[in-house]
Amino acid sequence: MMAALQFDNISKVFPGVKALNGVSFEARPGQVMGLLGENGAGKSTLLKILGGQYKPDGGRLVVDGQERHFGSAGDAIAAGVAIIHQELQYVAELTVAENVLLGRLPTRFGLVDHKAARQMVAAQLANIGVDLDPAARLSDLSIAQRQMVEICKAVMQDAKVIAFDEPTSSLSHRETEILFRLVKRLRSEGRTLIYISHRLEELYELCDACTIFRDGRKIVTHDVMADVPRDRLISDMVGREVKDIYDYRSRQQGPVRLEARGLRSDRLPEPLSFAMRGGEVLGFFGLVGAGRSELMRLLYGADPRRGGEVLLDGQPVRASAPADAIAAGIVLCPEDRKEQGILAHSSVAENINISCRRHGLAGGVFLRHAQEAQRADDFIKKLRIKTPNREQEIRLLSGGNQQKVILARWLAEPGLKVLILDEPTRGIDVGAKNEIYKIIHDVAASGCCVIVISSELPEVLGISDRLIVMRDGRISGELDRASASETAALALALPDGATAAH
Amino acid sequence: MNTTTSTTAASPSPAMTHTSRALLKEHSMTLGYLVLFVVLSFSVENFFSSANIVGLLLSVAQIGMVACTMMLCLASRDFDLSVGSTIAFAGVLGAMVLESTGSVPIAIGAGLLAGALIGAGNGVLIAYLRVNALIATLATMLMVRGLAFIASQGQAVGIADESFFAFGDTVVLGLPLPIWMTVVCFIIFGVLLNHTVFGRNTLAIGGNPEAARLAGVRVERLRVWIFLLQGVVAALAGLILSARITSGQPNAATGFELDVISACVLGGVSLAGGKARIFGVVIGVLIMGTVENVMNLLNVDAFYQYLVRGLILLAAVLLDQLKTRGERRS
Amino acid sequence: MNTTTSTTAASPSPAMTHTSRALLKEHSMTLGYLVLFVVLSFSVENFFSSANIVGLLLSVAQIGMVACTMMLCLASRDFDLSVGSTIAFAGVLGAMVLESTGSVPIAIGAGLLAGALIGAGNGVLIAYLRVNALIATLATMLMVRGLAFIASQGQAVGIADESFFAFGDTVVLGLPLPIWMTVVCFIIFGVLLNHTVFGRNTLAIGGNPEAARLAGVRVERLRVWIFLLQGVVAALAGLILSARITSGQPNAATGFELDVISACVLGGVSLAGGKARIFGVVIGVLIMGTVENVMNLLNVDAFYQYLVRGLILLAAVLLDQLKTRGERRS
Amino acid sequence: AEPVKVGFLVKQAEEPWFQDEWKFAEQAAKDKGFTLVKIGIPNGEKTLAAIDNLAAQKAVGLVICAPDVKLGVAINRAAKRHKLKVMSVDDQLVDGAGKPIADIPHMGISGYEIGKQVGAGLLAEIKARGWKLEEVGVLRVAYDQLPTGRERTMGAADALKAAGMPAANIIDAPQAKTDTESAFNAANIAFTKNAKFKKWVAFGLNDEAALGAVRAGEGRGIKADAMLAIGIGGSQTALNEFTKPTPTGFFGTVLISPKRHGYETATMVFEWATQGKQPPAVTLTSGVLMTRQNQADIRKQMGL
Ligand SMILES: Nc1ncnc2c1ncn2[C@@H]1O[C@H](COP(=O)(O)OP(=O)(O)OP(=O)(O)O)[C@@H](O)[C@H]1O
Ligand SMILES: Nc1ncnc2c1ncn2[C@@H]1O[C@H](COP(=O)(O)OP(=O)(O)OP(=O)(O)O)[C@@H](O)[C@H]1O
Ligand SMILES: O[C@@H]1[C@@H](O)[C@@H](O)CO[C@H]1O
Ligand SMILES: [Mg+2]
Ligand SMILES: [Mg+2]
Repeated sequence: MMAALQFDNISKVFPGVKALNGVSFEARPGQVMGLLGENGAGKSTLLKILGGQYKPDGGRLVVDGQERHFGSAGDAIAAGVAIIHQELQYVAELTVAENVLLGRLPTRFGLVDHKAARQMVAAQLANIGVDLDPAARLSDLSIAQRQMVEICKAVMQDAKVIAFDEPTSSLSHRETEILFRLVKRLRSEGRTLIYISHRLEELYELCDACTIFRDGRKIVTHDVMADVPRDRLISDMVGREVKDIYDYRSRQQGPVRLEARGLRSDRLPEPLSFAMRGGEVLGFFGLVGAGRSELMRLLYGADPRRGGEVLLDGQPVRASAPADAIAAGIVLCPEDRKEQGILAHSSVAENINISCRRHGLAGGVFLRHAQEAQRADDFIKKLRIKTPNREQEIRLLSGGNQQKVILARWLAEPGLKVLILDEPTRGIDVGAKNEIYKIIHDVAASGCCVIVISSELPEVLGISDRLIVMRDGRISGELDRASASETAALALALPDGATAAH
Repeated sequence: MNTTTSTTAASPSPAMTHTSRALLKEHSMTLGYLVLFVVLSFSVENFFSSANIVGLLLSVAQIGMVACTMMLCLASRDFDLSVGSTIAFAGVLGAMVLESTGSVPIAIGAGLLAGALIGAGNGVLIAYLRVNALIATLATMLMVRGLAFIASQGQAVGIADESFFAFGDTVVLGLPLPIWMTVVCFIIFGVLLNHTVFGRNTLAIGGNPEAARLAGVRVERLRVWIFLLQGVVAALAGLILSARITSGQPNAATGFELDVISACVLGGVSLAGGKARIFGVVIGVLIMGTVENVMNLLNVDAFYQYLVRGLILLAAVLLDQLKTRGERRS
Repeated sequence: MNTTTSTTAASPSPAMTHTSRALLKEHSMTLGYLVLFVVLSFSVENFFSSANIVGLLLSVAQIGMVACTMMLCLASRDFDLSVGSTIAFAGVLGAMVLESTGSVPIAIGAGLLAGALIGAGNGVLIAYLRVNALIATLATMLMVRGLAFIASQGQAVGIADESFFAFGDTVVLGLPLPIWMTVVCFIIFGVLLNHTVFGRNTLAIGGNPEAARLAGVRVERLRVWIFLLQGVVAALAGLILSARITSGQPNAATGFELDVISACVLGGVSLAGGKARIFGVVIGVLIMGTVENVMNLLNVDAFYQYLVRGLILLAAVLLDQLKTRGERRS
Repeated sequence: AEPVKVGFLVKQAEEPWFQDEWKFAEQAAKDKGFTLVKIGIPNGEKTLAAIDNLAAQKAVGLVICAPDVKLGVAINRAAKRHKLKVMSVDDQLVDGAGKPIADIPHMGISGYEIGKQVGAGLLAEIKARGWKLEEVGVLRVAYDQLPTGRERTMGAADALKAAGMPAANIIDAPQAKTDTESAFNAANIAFTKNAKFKKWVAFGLNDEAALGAVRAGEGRGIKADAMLAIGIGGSQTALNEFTKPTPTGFFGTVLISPKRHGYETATMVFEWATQGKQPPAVTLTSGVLMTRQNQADIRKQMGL
């Protein structure tokens, strides 16, 4: 069959970065082409070129047999290309219907036909299997719901070529299933699909073929995804062997170090308590909205507490603001990188140093620039952060590399006692995940408490000593490493009556 | 399949709840103003008389008009400081053209055209040349004011044509023409904001320019149009003003821009873009006018008027603030 | 392992290149101004004379001081319209206290304290009560101006104490004291911005307040401090002004806020927060002063001065804009 | 019965002059038994709003000093519409063609005339000091954006020219605002440009403008013996200079009587409306030059 989409020798250079270097491959109608590669390999850049957001510095882009030179996103849409971007692009104050139909709202006598718009969108949402009110504002929805709106927006364009850039990174189990069904249906309709993800299971389930990138270059295209062994994928991607990605080793555990007693908030239905030992890695699993982030934010002083107390080494921690928690040695790496994590226009070094610098001030007042630079460079090396230098604005980094910078911010804290990681590997490549798991192990081995919230079940199972499962704002159960399994965890996470079919 | 239902499980009938809450939100402001109005009617002598109400409305007619387009401008995350100067320039130009041609339509046409050009100029500077909106419109504010002075040689340009005055004081159905024009502006721009692609895209580019661009909205072109409209409406206000004060004055409407922006912000328009309600703007404009009116009725000392105006501004936004908080809790 | 080395392969010595590029960026502005300065020195008679340069510097001394704190305020994504009023109020209050106590230190103390209170008030309104900064400071601008009028009954408050005048016109090393104070302000706030946690955190809350909070910045408290500093510095400027003109005048420094904000924006401070350079602000302030100075030296007609000021503003930002674009391309 | 209300609208309520005018009008109201309504009208729009407001309060008439004299027609129309008696104070209202409006009585003094008085005062003191006209620089601190500002300073300049001052000696120093600091900066530059003059006279539209020139001169060694400035208004700004231990370059100020303007106009409008007593078409008061020496006497005479 003829290629519906062809990249021919595409190159793209940013100051100090060769993001794409002569990339060529093609995809056919009715095919799902997976794109894999380390963070910063150039995957998103390629999609942005496909979507008309960037112009390539060299090479040809052929869509549907025609060479295309998109001047704007509008041109790409008109040519039948739809992109679901890695960074969600919605207008918070507009409704679901308006967001989905942005740029092509239906009109009647020159006026927007709100009713028709709502009906069209309602129909499409129902068709996909998402239950959302088309009249709701995006600002009132959860991130996962916003992501579903983005997906609906792309599907609504009725495009021939649809590209997904890490669509599942902010989706939970449920929405992920919906998405998978959708992708399969679009494939059966003969559309050409591109699918980027760092989750290999997903790629195996969905993709027919895959293309692997490293450092802006195409390494290889495998025409039949199912034939490629997992280890091969990983080594193509990261350029080395990664055997056991979780790399779990048991640790010496100390006495109880952190204790949360009866924490209450306006949103949680009941007070929550848990305790953990020094040296322990405690996983928190649950569906989106289960209350994991909410609980950790309470502990961290990020949201107002309505009761309860937190004990660290037996001493109460009165955290009325994150600054208090940090001073006590408790840090939290937030789940929403863009809104809660990065200082977009600040440099990589600044983003790393913002919190920990208070320890190394000259005369208690002045910054030690050399020391901060050193620290930034150390982490850039240690976490393999792909950036031309430490002074690069963080917003210019790839999504996964931004995540690593934020992680570095917390790992740089000297007086660390409790490390809370909320979805720490969201958008991170396999190689780097492996690095992060090693770091988690090391931090715990030094006697700290490490809490990891993750919606990726294999991940929490793989790295935790113990697992707490939450459901609807309650702790629904606890599993130790020996008894923890996917089925057991899902049974606790899903609402009563639902089966944990996977 | 029950997997699909859980996403909105929290609210049983989301559509209903949402619209009714939204209505309440809009109405709470209006309600607040109505309460204030009733209280003033009973407590302040002469407040509730047709003469006074007409006077009050007339006093905010110009602000009201320009607030409509300023709302769009702020909603798209921009800023326009040049409206006061445009008012002055259009007034002066209109008066001069009237003097030399003797034709009211030509005078009005000239004024509006000048406004359109100024606005479009702002738009091009901001949208295409990417000059910061504050600086760009500050620059045009200065330049246009300079042009008004230069054109008129610093003197008010007298208007002798009685038929032009009609523009400012014809009474239709008990209300002078400028008030009707303002009402028409509110209706037009209300519809524009809420019921046209133009309005929705304006909110979109204010809320998330990148998202709008990726969805194929022609952001630059839209920006230019918004500023162009703003220029035309400011010019219209300037022409009406010159008709009312029977001369084109080069130093008219200084400081006007801050009044208009305040009225909008009071009315809930966000300076961060993406949020605008025409109803709110109406109320914002009315609050500004009512405070001024009542202070003069009560013979408040000029120096204390500063204090009172400041306090009222604060009170209004603090109340709004508390309301929004309460809402979030509930 | 070549995976790690490849990340920085593009530039052989990234740190060096970067700092030199950053230096160039800072210097390009300074360089531009220097070129302008040299050209003016040769082409405009009397421009390059010590008397004129001192006069020029004196004319921007107040703006310069307040621009330092306004820079912080804008960097933290806030806005302060009340500085002009604070200048007037502190001047009036200082003069009154001096009159009644006869003590210069007490008078200065009273003025600064008033400034601190006004600033802290703004800060609390904005940070804790979450009132929109534009409206909050517009309200204090009105109220404080009102207080200045009320306190002085609208009259200039005379100062008879010669030792207070010294504050305004003592000459040290060839330059009057106000200029030195401005220089000191630039140094202090330059260090504060670039070499302290305070400055870094200010930029952080301007860039992303929520992220900064979660990273341990006490956002509210910091905001209050920024406004407090702004109030103190504005009060200082007001006291110096009153010493220079030997009276506290309640209608001093109207419109001052826009001048200061413009100087900052000209100097590359972003209204969207998170970006500030003290060097840029110095240049922004100097550009404003130089333009005014040269226009008067060249006898530019008052009406054309508006035009020229507007054009220069535009030219300055457009040049800066082009430079940034060129850089991005390279 | 309800008290009779008379409006008193002034263009710059913050200016001390108008505060005084209001004070005396208030006194008239107490004496004659009516209520005074004071409103500041910084621009044309506010002027019309204020007249509407007065009508709503059922006032019988108003005294007005308009922000621009060309507002005459508009003010007259608005007053007629509401059947309000209107009288102008300080600045005489004119129609679109610049002719005084006949049916609005006026009390005041023209800006140009005040300016000429400033000029006359300067000439007398120049003579007294024995300065030669050719060697004196004349600083016109200019704010031509404001019509009255231009009239006043032009009046002064014309008076000097008429007495033989070379036109080339008259230096304009345009100020950006009407406050002291702006005048200071403007004067500073003018001094730089014209270093050839060792002696200076200065004037501007108000006391603050003249004061700015004096302060700038002091900073450059042009002290009291070489500087001669006369302001307009007789405000506290001027009085502060007179009470300084040693005389400064601020020689004097032309004081006009806020007492007569305030008291008499308010009374006239009240009596016009209630007793039908038509005020005289034009009443001109004259300004007086107030200096360090005669200030006490003059202020007593004026009832200040
Ligand atoms: N606008 C830009 N300016 C400068 N560099 C950029 C820009 N956009 C991307 N880059 C750089 O280009 C490289 C490729 O980035 P890209 O976002 O395509 O990576 P990616 O493969 O999508 O990674 P991830 O898996 O982390 O999302 C990165 O090194 C990134 O820092
Ligand atoms: N901004 C918000 N406004 C209102 N309710 C919210 C908001 N954010 C979360 N909630 C609600 O709070 C509860 C807990 O959400 P939380 O984010 O803590 O869940 P979670 O388990 O961390 O899931 P995830 O982070 O994957 O979405 C849920 O019921 C959710 O609907
Ligand atoms: O504006 C002036 C005012 O300042 C006072 O001097 C009286 O006359 C008016 O024309
Ligand atoms: Mg990416
Ligand atoms: Mg979460």
